[in-house]
Amino acid sequence: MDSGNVAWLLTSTALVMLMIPGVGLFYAGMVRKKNVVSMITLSLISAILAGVVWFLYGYSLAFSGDISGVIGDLSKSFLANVGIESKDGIPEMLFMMFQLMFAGVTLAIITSAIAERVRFFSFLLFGVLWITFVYIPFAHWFWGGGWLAKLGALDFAGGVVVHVSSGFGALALAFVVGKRYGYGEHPIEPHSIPLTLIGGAMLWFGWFGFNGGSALVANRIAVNAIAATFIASCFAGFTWMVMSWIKGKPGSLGMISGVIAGLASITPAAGFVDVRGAMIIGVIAGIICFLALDFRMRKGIDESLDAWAIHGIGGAFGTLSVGILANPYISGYAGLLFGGIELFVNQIVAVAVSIVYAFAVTFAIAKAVDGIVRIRVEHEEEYVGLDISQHGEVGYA
Amino acid sequence: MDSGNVAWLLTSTALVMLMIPGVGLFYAGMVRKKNVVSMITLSLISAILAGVVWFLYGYSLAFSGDISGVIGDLSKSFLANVGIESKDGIPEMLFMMFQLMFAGVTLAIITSAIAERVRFFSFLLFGVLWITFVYIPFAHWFWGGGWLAKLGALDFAGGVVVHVSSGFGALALAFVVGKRYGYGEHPIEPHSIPLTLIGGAMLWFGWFGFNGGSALVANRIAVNAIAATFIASCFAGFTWMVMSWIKGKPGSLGMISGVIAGLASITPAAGFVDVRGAMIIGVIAGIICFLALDFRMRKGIDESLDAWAIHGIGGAFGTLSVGILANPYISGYAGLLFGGIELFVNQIVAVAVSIVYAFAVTFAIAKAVDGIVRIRVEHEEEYVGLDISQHGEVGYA
Amino acid sequence: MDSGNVAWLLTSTALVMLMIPGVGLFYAGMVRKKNVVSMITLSLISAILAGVVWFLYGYSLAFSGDISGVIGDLSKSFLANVGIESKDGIPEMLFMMFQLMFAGVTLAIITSAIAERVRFFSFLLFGVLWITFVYIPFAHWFWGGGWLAKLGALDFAGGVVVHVSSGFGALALAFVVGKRYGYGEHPIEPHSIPLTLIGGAMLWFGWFGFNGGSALVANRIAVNAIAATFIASCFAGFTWMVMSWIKGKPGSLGMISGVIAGLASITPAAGFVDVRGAMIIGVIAGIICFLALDFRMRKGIDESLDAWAIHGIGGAFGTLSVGILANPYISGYAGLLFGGIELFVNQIVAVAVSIVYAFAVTFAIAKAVDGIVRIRVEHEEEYVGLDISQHGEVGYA
Amino acid sequence: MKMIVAIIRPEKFEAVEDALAEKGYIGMTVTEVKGRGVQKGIKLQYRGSVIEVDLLHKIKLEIVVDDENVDEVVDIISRNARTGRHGDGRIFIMPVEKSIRIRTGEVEKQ
Amino acid sequence: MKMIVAIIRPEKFEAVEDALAEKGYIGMTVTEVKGRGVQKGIKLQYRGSVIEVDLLHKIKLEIVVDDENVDEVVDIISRNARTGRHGDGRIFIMPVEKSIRIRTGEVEKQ
Amino acid sequence: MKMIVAIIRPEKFEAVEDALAEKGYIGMTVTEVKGRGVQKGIKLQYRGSVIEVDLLHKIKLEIVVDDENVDEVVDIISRNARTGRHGDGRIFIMPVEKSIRIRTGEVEKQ
Ligand SMILES: Nc1ncnc2c1ncn2[C@@H]1O[C@H](COP(=O)(O)OP(=O)(O)O)[C@@H](O)[C@H]1O
Ligand SMILES: Nc1ncnc2c1ncn2[C@@H]1O[C@H](COP(=O)(O)OP(=O)(O)O)[C@@H](O)[C@H]1O
Ligand SMILES: Nc1ncnc2c1ncn2[C@@H]1O[C@H](COP(=O)(O)OP(=O)(O)O)[C@@H](O)[C@H]1O
Repeated sequence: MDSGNVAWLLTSTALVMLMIPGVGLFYAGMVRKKNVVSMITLSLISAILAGVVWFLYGYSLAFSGDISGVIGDLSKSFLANVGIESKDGIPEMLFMMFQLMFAGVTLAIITSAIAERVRFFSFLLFGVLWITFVYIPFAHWFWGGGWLAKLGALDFAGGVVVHVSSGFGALALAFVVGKRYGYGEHPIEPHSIPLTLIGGAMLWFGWFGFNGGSALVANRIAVNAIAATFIASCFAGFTWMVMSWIKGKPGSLGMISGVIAGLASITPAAGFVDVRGAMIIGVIAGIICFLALDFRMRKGIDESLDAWAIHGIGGAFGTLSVGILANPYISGYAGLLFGGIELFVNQIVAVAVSIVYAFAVTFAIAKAVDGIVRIRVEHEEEYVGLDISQHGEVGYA
Repeated sequence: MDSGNVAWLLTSTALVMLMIPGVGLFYAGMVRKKNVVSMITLSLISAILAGVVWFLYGYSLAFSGDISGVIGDLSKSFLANVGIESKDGIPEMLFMMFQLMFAGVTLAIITSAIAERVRFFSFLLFGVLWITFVYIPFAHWFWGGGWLAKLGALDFAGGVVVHVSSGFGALALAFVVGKRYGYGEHPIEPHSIPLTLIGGAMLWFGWFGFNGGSALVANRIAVNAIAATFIASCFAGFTWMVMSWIKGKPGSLGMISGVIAGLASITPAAGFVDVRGAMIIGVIAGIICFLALDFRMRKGIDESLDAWAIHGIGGAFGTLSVGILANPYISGYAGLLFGGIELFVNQIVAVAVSIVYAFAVTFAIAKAVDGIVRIRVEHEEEYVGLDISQHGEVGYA
Repeated sequence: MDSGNVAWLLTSTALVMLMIPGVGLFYAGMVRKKNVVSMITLSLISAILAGVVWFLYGYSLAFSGDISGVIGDLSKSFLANVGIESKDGIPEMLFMMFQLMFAGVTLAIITSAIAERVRFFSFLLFGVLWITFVYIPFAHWFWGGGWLAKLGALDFAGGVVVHVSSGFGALALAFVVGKRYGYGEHPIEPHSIPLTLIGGAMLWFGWFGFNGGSALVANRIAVNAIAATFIASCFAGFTWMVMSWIKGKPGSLGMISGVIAGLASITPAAGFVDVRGAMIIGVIAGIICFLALDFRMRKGIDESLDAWAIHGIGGAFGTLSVGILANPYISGYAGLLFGGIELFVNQIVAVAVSIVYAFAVTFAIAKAVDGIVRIRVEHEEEYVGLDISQHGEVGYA
Repeated sequence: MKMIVAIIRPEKFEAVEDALAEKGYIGMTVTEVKGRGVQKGIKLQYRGSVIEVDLLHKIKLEIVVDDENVDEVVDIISRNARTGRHGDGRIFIMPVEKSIRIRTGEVEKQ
Repeated sequence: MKMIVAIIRPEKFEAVEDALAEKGYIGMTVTEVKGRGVQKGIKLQYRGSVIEVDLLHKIKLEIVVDDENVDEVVDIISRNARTGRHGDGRIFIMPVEKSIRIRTGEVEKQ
Repeated sequence: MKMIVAIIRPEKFEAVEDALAEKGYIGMTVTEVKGRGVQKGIKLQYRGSVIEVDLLHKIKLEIVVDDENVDEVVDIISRNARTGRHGDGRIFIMPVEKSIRIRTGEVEKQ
């Protein structure tokens, strides 16, 4: 057991953990004052549900064994047989923890779609089902030795597993839940940009662990990953700023959205592309995620906090870009530019299937939950805000 | 000197440091707007006082030599002879820094009891005395080779040293200081739940260093500790949520309180119990700390921000649970369930003595300070708020 | 490649990254509500600009080759030939990333001088020029093998490169930009002290990576650095508190300013002085930075958020103190107290030249930018606030 | 002159504001308030203790106009602020004896 | 009709509110204000500069009632808001000429 | 008695407050408000959508004084709040029929 690798993965686990409330704070600043507590609480409960599910059966289903490439088994339920030792590499218990945080972040991201209108109880149910039927399969397919891994599709740190799944899941969820009351009629404005930027700072910071830790060891890949990650985020933030400036003013929410678009887009690629590839990914991410957001707004779709436009589109684009820009010098995989056609095809298949699966299964789960316990609060509850109606609290006295 | 171990302990030290203002922000959101600055400042000065005292004589008294098992000596005052080298293990200077942060966090936790009514000057005096006569002895007894260590009592990362000491200390302090003016007559509500949740996120994050770093090296124990820590916190948060839901609504403050109850409870145990033990500790922590808080409120005791109910009760329970759940596979110690009766007895002795000592000595110190310089502000100063009266500032313009 | 060293520098890079928005939040709390978004955005764009410039040519100019001791060359533009491997030591790509964060923090610090009145577009231009003509030369001179390195001047983690450059740069900038409308006539008060203290906490936390990481490896120097850093900050915070108490009340902004003065002052010294030296530096930093701030206010200079008084004076003092207090036991360098006269002279030369260069070149850049695109907003734009006028956003709805 | 004091739903503010501006009523002073009326009855809880909360966020407009314009302004506000559900708010008409424009010192009397 | 404008201590708000509700006075509009009165005289300081601050947090209630109820409401507020120390606040009675319920358009005149 | 309602620039508040205090006018109630007047016309944007914003931060003072003091107070406010540019604000004089001091119960009538 190499102490340096363990140190880095312990640190990375903590960093990714911080992203879970980070998502909550990021989102919370963008909702109205009356839903600020709700929004942060949805991220807290995402962490908690991920922890509970992962412990009970989630880790096992994702990473223990393999049934026809589709799913794992239950032999590591209750974390039985998950060791704290390791000869080389890192102990499985540590790997389990690192993965657990990813499940939590992903569930937190999807809460974008139900902001300011979800019944808290229904979210508990939805969350458990969604981790079980969407997140865990993806994790198994790519990282647990499932069919996509066998096919040869690559996802370094969760372009599909985290971002496509939550982004396209959010889109489906938004359709099931419907628009917020008054959406499109009167302005629904962010109540605290500083809060959003605090959350954004946590996300940017935590992403060092998210992508850097995905190397699982403190080696050249981890180094490449954090360099690629930060450079992509800077170029994406810059590009988004320019895009929004052309149409109006360079707002802070745009800038941080661009940064996060860059982070989401580089996520699947950070261990495969070089820093110049990262720059290209950043610039393009800044453009297409901006356009996706613009498209969503023009269509009047209330996927409220843009998990789809930023994480979904960014993650999908980034995963495809691996098929183009992967530099064999980094990890041995070659994208189109380096003569690797097969990888490109695999990435297209992976993205296409993932989008369909994430959208369809999330839609089905949301419909089911809605049928059983109503996914949305009553009109009056929405009006007074979820903080009071769901949590019995007011954000600011 | 193993660079991986050093890297992890450097990181852990930084993480624990962040918990000090984290406590301040966590508390600050729960007081009224007019005391927000005061509450955060009490945590800043806790860090500063810990740093000053530790440098001058604190580290030495706690960790250098041993006088009859009761206290250390002064030979490392001014950090004389504290080395920055080490053959195996980590340099003493790094150990000193890690321990210093614990002293700071502990002092910050106890400020719960004096929220919104303490004279800042008196707190300086109290703080120095409290570190000297409560914190340092505990640190010496458990970790500096004092009588409890010799007895064989275990406290992995501060269940007693940090949480029982500050929690029961806070209770004593609350009795000396008395209730806030108007407590029980008119509602005293948290002024900013987002602020509390920002602080809570910092605490949850920092606890990875708190418990993970207490292994002192990046090894299997550190890995077990962070897994146990996070799992306990999730189950405790979930349980608290259920408890509060039964009585009303699942509030965010409840959920984060549950998480912290779980963290405090697993603290003494994270290096001794396995993850299933951690789950049990989490569930029980969520129940008993909830009940303790409820009890405090029904009794009308103004231990304002519940250091006692959460840290005191959680830490005591967790320390006892080591005597029951310690799994010899982890660190070689066996609790009752694994046939180890002696450990159980030691833990009971340790907890009982510690509760009495923390309560009694804190009470005495608080009385002494009150006698000399009044521990509490004048009525009018309390009315306008400590921010203006003690610090000459207003939190929000 | 030693995984422990890589782990620590990866972590440190993330920690320093967090300081960039940390500066923004710290500053943002001290401006009026109408400029809160602007202030944070200036820090975000500082990170982004640093990333873009560093990638394109900045790293290369600072750290690749050497032209007459003055500047590097362009052979590593686009990070060409920056490797992710390393036999011993850490990969160059990681060193590049760590250094990149320093450039970002430094640019963020200088925004103190233009708070609440800068045209955002002009700042983009200023920022690029300033990194190019001030930051990069300093980085090259001290750390890239330039003339000051050859001379033998020491700057452990940026006393000159970061703090003198931004602090004295801020002073020059403040003269060019002029006072805020109404400065000195009506009170301009901090709008959210909690926000400032959140930012301050991030800075204090991040500084562990800033100074600790500057050892570049997880060794005895890193350990000494974090101990020296924290101890200096505690004594400086304590001293500033006492100073301000003598004149009035012990405010939280004073306390955190003192802490940061201590951090800035110990920065150049943390790898050269021992912990007792750090204590002395802390105490003196608390006194002289307090007096510098007082002097600036009495002179009516609107260097609005005191980068000069805290970073400039602190960094200069700290750099000089290396020449006095450097203990050869730590890194082999001897200050005056240990018989080393030459180092003392070198430090004086380095500080004197740096102050002049930073002030003069920043002044020239600011004047140039002002001539081309006006550096300051129109009066009406300043009146409604930069959030609306520059970013089209309101901080709090 | 009269001061028209209108308590309306926050989400109707934009509509009211635009409708007023269209008819040339620009000047107004806006305050964030909380209102209690028929629309009430929610419970709050803080770590266990229960607090009855029945105040909802409203916007208060204060518009001073000449007597002859009162009816038009009241009409514009009423129409644009109405949802037909409890909580739509109230308008109060109060007498103003004198009005001074600070910039010019100009005085308008009843 | 009259508008009763009461400036009270924030910590007395609950008591006043409950007492009013008990007697059937539900409708009211609440604003967070700062007040200056006899109760004053605290100094603030920001990184060295000193600022005199003498404004304290108060709650303003605006309650419109029929003329015959004014005395009762004033009495309820006075009794429940009183501590006997400086800073208890003031109540002002102002004339209201007309009141409109937006939901129904219903008008009540003086 | 009259209530003097003055809407002024926030940055002029200190000056007005001090000038009033100097002449013995201590009691007042202060509210943070937003004002719209001639001074307007800024666009806001949130992630792409554009919102017209024309409300600026103002301070509202409410000062109740005896009739004979109205002119002096108005004069003090006007002089100290004026910059001469749009946005200086307005002062409205409104009748107050009765005033009660909660602490003592003391009543002052018109
Ligand atoms: N008597 C009153 N005095 C002052 N404000 C009132 C009064 N009654 C109602 N209001 C204000 O009007 C708002 C709407 O009142 P409510 O009774 O809910 O409306 P509706 O008449 O549409 O049912 C309240 O929230 C409050 O702000
Ligand atoms: N002349 C006034 N006009 C408007 N509000 C006033 C006036 N005098 C007092 N107030 C309000 O009443 C509050 C209490 O006034 P204060 O003089 O402290 O009370 P008390 O009469 O109980 O001593 C003040 O904070 C202020 O809000
Ligand atoms: N008719 C009105 N009713 C109420 N408040 C008004 C009215 N007109 C102006 N105000 C207030 O006065 C402030 C200044 O108005 P503005 O027209 O900008 O001033 P000026 O007359 O100096 O140009 C506004 O922001 C608003 O708060």
